[in-house]
This record gives sequence, structure tokens and C-alpha cells, in this order.
Amino acid sequence: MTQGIPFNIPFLAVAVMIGIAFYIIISQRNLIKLVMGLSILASGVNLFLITLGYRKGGVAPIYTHTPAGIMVLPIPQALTLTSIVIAVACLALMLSMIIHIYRHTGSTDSEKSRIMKG
Amino acid sequence: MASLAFWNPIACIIAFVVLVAIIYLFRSRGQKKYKKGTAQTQIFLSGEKPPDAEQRHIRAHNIYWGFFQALKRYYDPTIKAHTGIINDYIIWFIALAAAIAVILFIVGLI
Amino acid sequence: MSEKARDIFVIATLVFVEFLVIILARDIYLNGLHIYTLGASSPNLTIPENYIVPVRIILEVDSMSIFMAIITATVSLAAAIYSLSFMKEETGGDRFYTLLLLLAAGMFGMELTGDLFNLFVFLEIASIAGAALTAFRTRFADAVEGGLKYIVISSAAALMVLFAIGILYAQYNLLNIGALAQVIQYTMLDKIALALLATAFTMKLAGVPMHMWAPDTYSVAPAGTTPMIYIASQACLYGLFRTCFTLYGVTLNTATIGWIVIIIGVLSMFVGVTMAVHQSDVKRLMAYHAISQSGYMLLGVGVGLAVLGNPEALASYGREAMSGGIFHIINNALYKGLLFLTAEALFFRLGTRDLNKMGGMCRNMKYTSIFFIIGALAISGIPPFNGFTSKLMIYESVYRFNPILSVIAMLVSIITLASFTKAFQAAFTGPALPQYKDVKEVPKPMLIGMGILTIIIIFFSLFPGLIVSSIVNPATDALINQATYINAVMGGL
Amino acid sequence: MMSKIVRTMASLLILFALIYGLYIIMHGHLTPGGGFQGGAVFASGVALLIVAFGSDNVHKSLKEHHLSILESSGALIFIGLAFGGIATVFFYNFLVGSSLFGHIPPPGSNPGDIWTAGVIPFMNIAVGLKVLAGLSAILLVMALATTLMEVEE
Amino acid sequence: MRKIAITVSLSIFIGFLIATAFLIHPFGYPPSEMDDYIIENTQSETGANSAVTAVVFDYRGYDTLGEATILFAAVTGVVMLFRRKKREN
Repeated sequence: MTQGIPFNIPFLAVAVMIGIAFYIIISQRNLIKLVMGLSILASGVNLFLITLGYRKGGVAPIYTHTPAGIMVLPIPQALTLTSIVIAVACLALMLSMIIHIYRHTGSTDSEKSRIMKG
Repeated sequence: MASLAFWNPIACIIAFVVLVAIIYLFRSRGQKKYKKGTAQTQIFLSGEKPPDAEQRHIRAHNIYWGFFQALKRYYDPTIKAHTGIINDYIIWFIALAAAIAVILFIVGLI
Repeated sequence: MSEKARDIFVIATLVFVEFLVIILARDIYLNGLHIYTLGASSPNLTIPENYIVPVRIILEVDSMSIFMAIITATVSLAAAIYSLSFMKEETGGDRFYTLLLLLAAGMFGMELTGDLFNLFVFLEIASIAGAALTAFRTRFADAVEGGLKYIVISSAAALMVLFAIGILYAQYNLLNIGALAQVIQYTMLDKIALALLATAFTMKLAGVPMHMWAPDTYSVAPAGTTPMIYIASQACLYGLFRTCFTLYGVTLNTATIGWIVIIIGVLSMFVGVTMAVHQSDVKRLMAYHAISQSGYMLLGVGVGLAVLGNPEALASYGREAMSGGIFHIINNALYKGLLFLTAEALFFRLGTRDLNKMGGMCRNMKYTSIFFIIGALAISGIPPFNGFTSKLMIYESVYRFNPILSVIAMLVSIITLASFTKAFQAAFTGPALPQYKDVKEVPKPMLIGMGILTIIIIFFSLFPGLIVSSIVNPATDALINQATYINAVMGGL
Repeated sequence: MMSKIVRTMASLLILFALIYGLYIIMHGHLTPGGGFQGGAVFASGVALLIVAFGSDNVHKSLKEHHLSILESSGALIFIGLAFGGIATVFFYNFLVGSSLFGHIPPPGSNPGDIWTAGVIPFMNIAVGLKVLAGLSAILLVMALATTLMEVEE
Repeated sequence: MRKIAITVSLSIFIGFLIATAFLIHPFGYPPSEMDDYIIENTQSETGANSAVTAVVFDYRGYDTLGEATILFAAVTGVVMLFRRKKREN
């Protein structure tokens, strides 16, 4: 069913990327690595959005000196732009909080630096 | 709604007024020559000196002690599950998402 | 800019927003739902001329949305007034109020939009503002920890929501909820998207077994903002209802997803309340009660969702169960917000949240103890307070669906009363402890903030029938009638 | 504060980074790019300065509250442009067809005319201002915080 | 025991993601009603040559407003977290 690229390899890459991200998130106790996993997750979702918009043989949807031919979908690129900025904002906030946690508890381990439980 | 057909705000207000009247009745029957700061306000413990406030107050962790003892076999695993670790929260998320997806998939097959 | 001018500006803004929301609500109850196409040449031009699908972002406000908006506006106003005197002790008040208004803006955007991706964007706004507010008191280590947990949970859940939106977009090349609801077919991809959306929203509304972030976050959030962060989770509850009822509607196997929602709700009720009895931190206790009260809403609306397929069962008890659940949202927002504020008042004066260290506060904080009693009676479902009316509707209708669920709900209500008896006895009664001899009543703005909620609670307690018939039943019908929502966008195409 | 070579090269390269960022912001409606991308390029120039000269030296001349004022003004300009079309509809592109940036380009491939796209160039500038100020503020504040933490220990 | 449960649930989750990759439309042939309208009418409606910028600022400008708000909230939060403490006097 898939002309050209077999097995939807780009979408498989998205699935593998999100799987790797979740594995990092649930297995790494270091908060910095946890945040790395979250940003890999965000990158995977962005890759998914971008691959949704691709058309075979399409050119960028910009009319300035554009070559003739069909264009790829513009909306997924706009959504990806938005979600990239959102990911950056979350990343900045998380890292600031981790800096504070390290100041207070002297550890970035999600188990050693934990105060509240039960 | 059907369950609220009987509801009547006047009844609530009347009940409240009646309660206040009863409370006032009880208070009015109380000791007339009561004065603050005299020996009347002291706790009478058959002549003994009462223990100070720290010992008299029942602390929170003493309340429902028997309840927790009776339900120990429920509480121990439940509290043990509440590890305040972020990774475990995401594990629960993945587990529930997988469970819901499997349920929807199986029900779709039938 | 002086601080007084800033405070006046914030309060005036929120009062104005409340005013606008009430005007919009009146208009919607009179003339049906409103629609607004952003950027088009006419607000009602949802679909471009001689074209078939909507292209631009469409704001769509029906009775359910405006119901949630009323809750958000009221609780935000009370929380902002409460925060006035709290901010005198802290620095960085300007940014605190900026984030408070941004949190309110995110909630309003989530509730009033008709576009899936826009819902995601405003979900992120609410999450980031709420997390930054939670970590406001950076001198406490646990405050920052709670904020980090909240933002990690929120961004993971929001990214899964975005992934589900991408799946839907890949199939139908649409982002508008109404347009998607018209063409959705409940294929395997739609099932995966539904699972991701439902799980992410359940995580954000702190449903068991993904509730564990809620106590950590609610218990450390600064004064006044705890109710707002709780209302943000209720906005995610609205997102869950919007997904299940409006986006998928009867195309999905309603019995299955309805039972899933019911089971999550019952688990939330039971685990939340049993964990709450065990707590010794007063705000953690209230946070676990917030989880268990969310279970009532999930139970009531889940019963309505389970019987959405057959109309006679829906007419006989499903609709009333949904009304009970939706009525419980606003009741719970009121008295749970009041209880959070009273707990913060205790923390503000005593400097501790540990119930083991408290005692005899009735003498020092009379009004706070009265507010606490009213809130505790309301949340425990004691007549004549408003918690009783909504719980009664849930009991009656759920009993006709499945008696065991109703019995569990009553049992949970009893344990709620027990745990609040414990909290009241430990904090307010007992002899006057020497170390708290010179504790005074909280300042006036805090009392005003708590008094607003108390007055609304008493009004709701006196006239529940009026409230149900005027604002709750329209919201229920708005959730049930999917076709109205679709036709407003697609124009009956 | 890094070595002299790094500082010299940075003080040369910062110019190109800022110019390129401004170019991307200005031509957002004709070429790939726009306010967000240009602002990110501009903030990367600020990051280069911070790496080369040290955050406290940069903080001498670049205060974060100035940056937040700049960012708020960008946000206000953006919302004001969105409200400009409120007479028709919120976010209506009210400058298309007017004399200011109102040209309509010929359909299909064309060399590109800067005087087109109505409010979009202004929105690009506003968002670019906002993003460059915001990202620079985040970078500066976090760099300052980390340096302070090293001092404390 | 715990590790087994975690592994099973994670593998089921990734399995559903891979199933998504196989069930979704073939790469390069997406459905495109909404985007075709934008590609055709972006020049005549907005005058912008770049359709992506037209989508970001005109067709979905409200999302961009929310996005700018998110950046504003993040900057406010970060600057607030590293604010100066009240000096003791």
C-alpha cells in the first residue's frame, strides 16, 4: 500500500523515538536525564507532525521563486512551530526548578531529592 | 429534578431557627453567677492538679488508630504505592494508556 | 507603580471578567450557543465561501463551556482577593499576579474554544502558569518539588494530547471539534487517539491511579492559588467530557468507555478518601479529598455516558446522573476552594501544616473555624448544604443503574465526614496550647475571599432546584445533544 | 570569561548573528522564517555573548527587567494588531488592499514584493521582538543563577 | 515482578504506537482538504507569499497569540523563580 518508501519508515521512526523517550523517562532517576527524555518526547511529536504534512515530490509552500510542482501541507509546519516554542518554554521552567531543587537538597536524583510521599 | 422536588428553602430556615431557639434555651438554663477568671473556669479533677494543655489535647495521629490497625492489610500496600517519585507517575500513565487501548481493541474485536 | 494600584487593577480586571461572563451566560441561555470565527470576513462565516470544511479557528461557546467559565471566574476572583494580604509577606508580587491572571486566561481559553489544537495550546498555558505559581515560595524545598512534578506531568500529558490530535489530523485533515465529530468513524486509529486523550486528561484531573502528583502540588501551592490550580484540573475534566461526548459521541462504544470512566471514578473516590483519612498534613488531606470528589463527577457523568446509546435509559436516569455529576463540579469548586483557603489561613498564622502540632484554634480564629465547619459539612454531604443535593442526585440515579456503585458512593461520603471530624478536632478544638497563645485572626482580605465562597455556598444550599434548572440542565443537554454543536459549525451540511 | 581569541571572534560574529536574525524577521512573509525563527537566531547571538564574555559582564549592560519590558511591549503590539481588525473580526487582516503593505502579489511563482501581506510583517516584528527579548531574558537569568550557585559552593 | 509489569505495559504502549505507524496513511500521500484551500488562497486572501507564515499569523493567529502567551508565562516564571529575596532589615 505504501508507494515509494516501504512500511512508512518515517512514522516508524516517530514510534521508536517516542518509545525511547518514555523508556528514558521511566528508567532514569536523574532529573536532568528526565528532562532530556521529555524533550526527546517533544521532538518525536514534532517529527510526527512534520511527517504528516509531507507530499511526495512536494516543494515548500512559499511562492517566492518557487519551482513548479505540488506543495507540502503548510498547517503541520505551523503546528510544529507552536509546539517547538511550547517545548522550549517547558524546558526552561523545568531546568530552573531543578536548579532550585539542587540548591535545596544538594541532589538531582528524583528519589534522593524527594521530600513528600505517602 | 425529580429528586429535588421536595426541596424547600423555607423548611431549612425554619429548622435552623428552631435549632437556634433550642440552643438558646439550654444556655438560658445555665449558671447565672458565672464569672470569667475565677475558680469556676478551672478544671476540677477531684482536687488533683489537671495536666497541662499539651497532654490534655488529643493529637491527630491518635485519632482512628484502631481503624488503621484493622485495615492494615489495605493501607500498607496502598501507602507503599505512593512513592513520591516522578518516574512512577509516568509509569502509571503508560500502564493505564496501554490498558485502555487494549480494552478498546478487544471490545472492538468482539 | 505602587502595589496598591496593582492590586486594584487585578481585582478590577477579575470583576470585569466575571461581569462579562455573566452577560455572555445570560445571552447563551436565551439564544443558544454562540460561534465566532477568528480572522474571517464575518464572525458567522465558519466555512469559507463555496468550500466544504472550516479552515480558521472557531470559538464555540455552549452551555457547558459557559458553566465552566462561571466557575473559573468566581473562584479566581475569590482567590485573588484572598491573595492580597498574603502578598504583603512576599517579594515578586507583580509576577505573581501576572501568572495568576495567565492561569485564569488559560482556563478560559480551554473552556471557550472549539478547536482541538487551540485546546492544547491553552492547556499548556494553564500548566506553565500553574507550575510557576506552585513553585512561587522558592525558599521551601517542597514547593519547588511540587512545581517540578506538576510541570513534568503536565507536559507529558499535553504531548500525548498533541500526538492524539496529530492522529486525528492525519486521518481527516481537520482540527475543528465539530467538523471532526461529523466525519469521525471510530477506526482503530481513533481508538488509539481516544485512549491517549482520555488517559492524558484523566492524569491532568488527578484520577486514580494517576493522582499521586495532586497532593504534592496542591499542598505546597501558595495561598489563594491552590483553588485555581484545582479548577485548572476541573477544566481538564471538561476536556475529557468534551472529548467523550462531543468529539466521539455515539460513534464510540459508549458502554465500554462509560464503564472505564465509572471504574476510574469509583477508584478515585475510594482510594482518595481512604488516603485522606490517613494524612496528618492538613493540605494533603484536602488534596486527597479533592481527588475523591472528582470521583463523584466521573461516576455521575460516566453513568450518563454508559447509557448514551439507549434513549429510554438516558431519559429515565442517565440524564439525572449527568446533571448530578455536573452540579457536583460547581459545588465542589466552591466548598473545596473554601476549605483550601481555610487550610492556607491556618498555615499563614501557625507556620505549619502539620495537624499534630495544632490545637485549640477556635479561640484564636473564630471566623476561620466557622468557614471550616460550613465547608466540611458541605463536602460531607450533610443536609441542607449543597454537597448533599448533588450527591443525592448521584445516589438516586446511579442506584437505578447499578446499586453497588451507589452504596460505595455513600460509604465514601461517610468516610469523608469522619476524616473532616478528625481534622476539625485536631486543629480547632481542644485546650488553648501555650505556643499559640497570641495567634490572631487572619487579615480582612482573606476573610472576604472566604466569605464570598461561603455566601455562594449558602445560596446554593437554599435554592438547589433553581440552580439545577437554570444552569446545570442546559449544560447537560449541551453535552448530550451532539448534533447542535456540529450544526453550529457545519451549518447542517 | 573565555580566552582573547574567543572574545574577538564572538564580538565579530555577534554582528552577523543579529543582522541575520533581523533579516529573517523582516522577510518572514516572503521567505522561510518569521518572527519566532528570527528571534531565536537573535537570542543565539546573545547566548554567544554570554558564553564568550561571561554572564555577569553581559548583565552589566543587559538587565533582565529591560528585556521583560521589551517583551511585554512586543506582546502588546501583537495584541493591538489583532484588535485592529476588531471592527470586522478579531485577528482580521485589515491592511490587505490598503496602501500600507497592502499589495496583492501576482498568483503563482513571483520574485516577491516586500509591500504585501497586510499586518503580517508588523506581527512578525512584534513576535520577533517578543521572542528575542524573552529567550535572551531566560538565557541571561539562568546563566546568572548557575554562576551564583558556583560562587555559593 | 514490578519490572515485568513495567516492561509489559511499555511494550504494549510502543506496540500501539507502531500499529499507528502502519495504520496511518502512506507516507507522502496525506488527505488535504483544509491545506489545499490555504495553498490556493493564501496569496489572494492575505497577500503573503509564504503559506506557513500566513497560517501562523492569519489563519491560525489565535494559536500564535497563545504561543506568545506561553513564552511570556515561561519568562515570567523563570524570572520570578530567580527573583531577589526580601532583604532582612
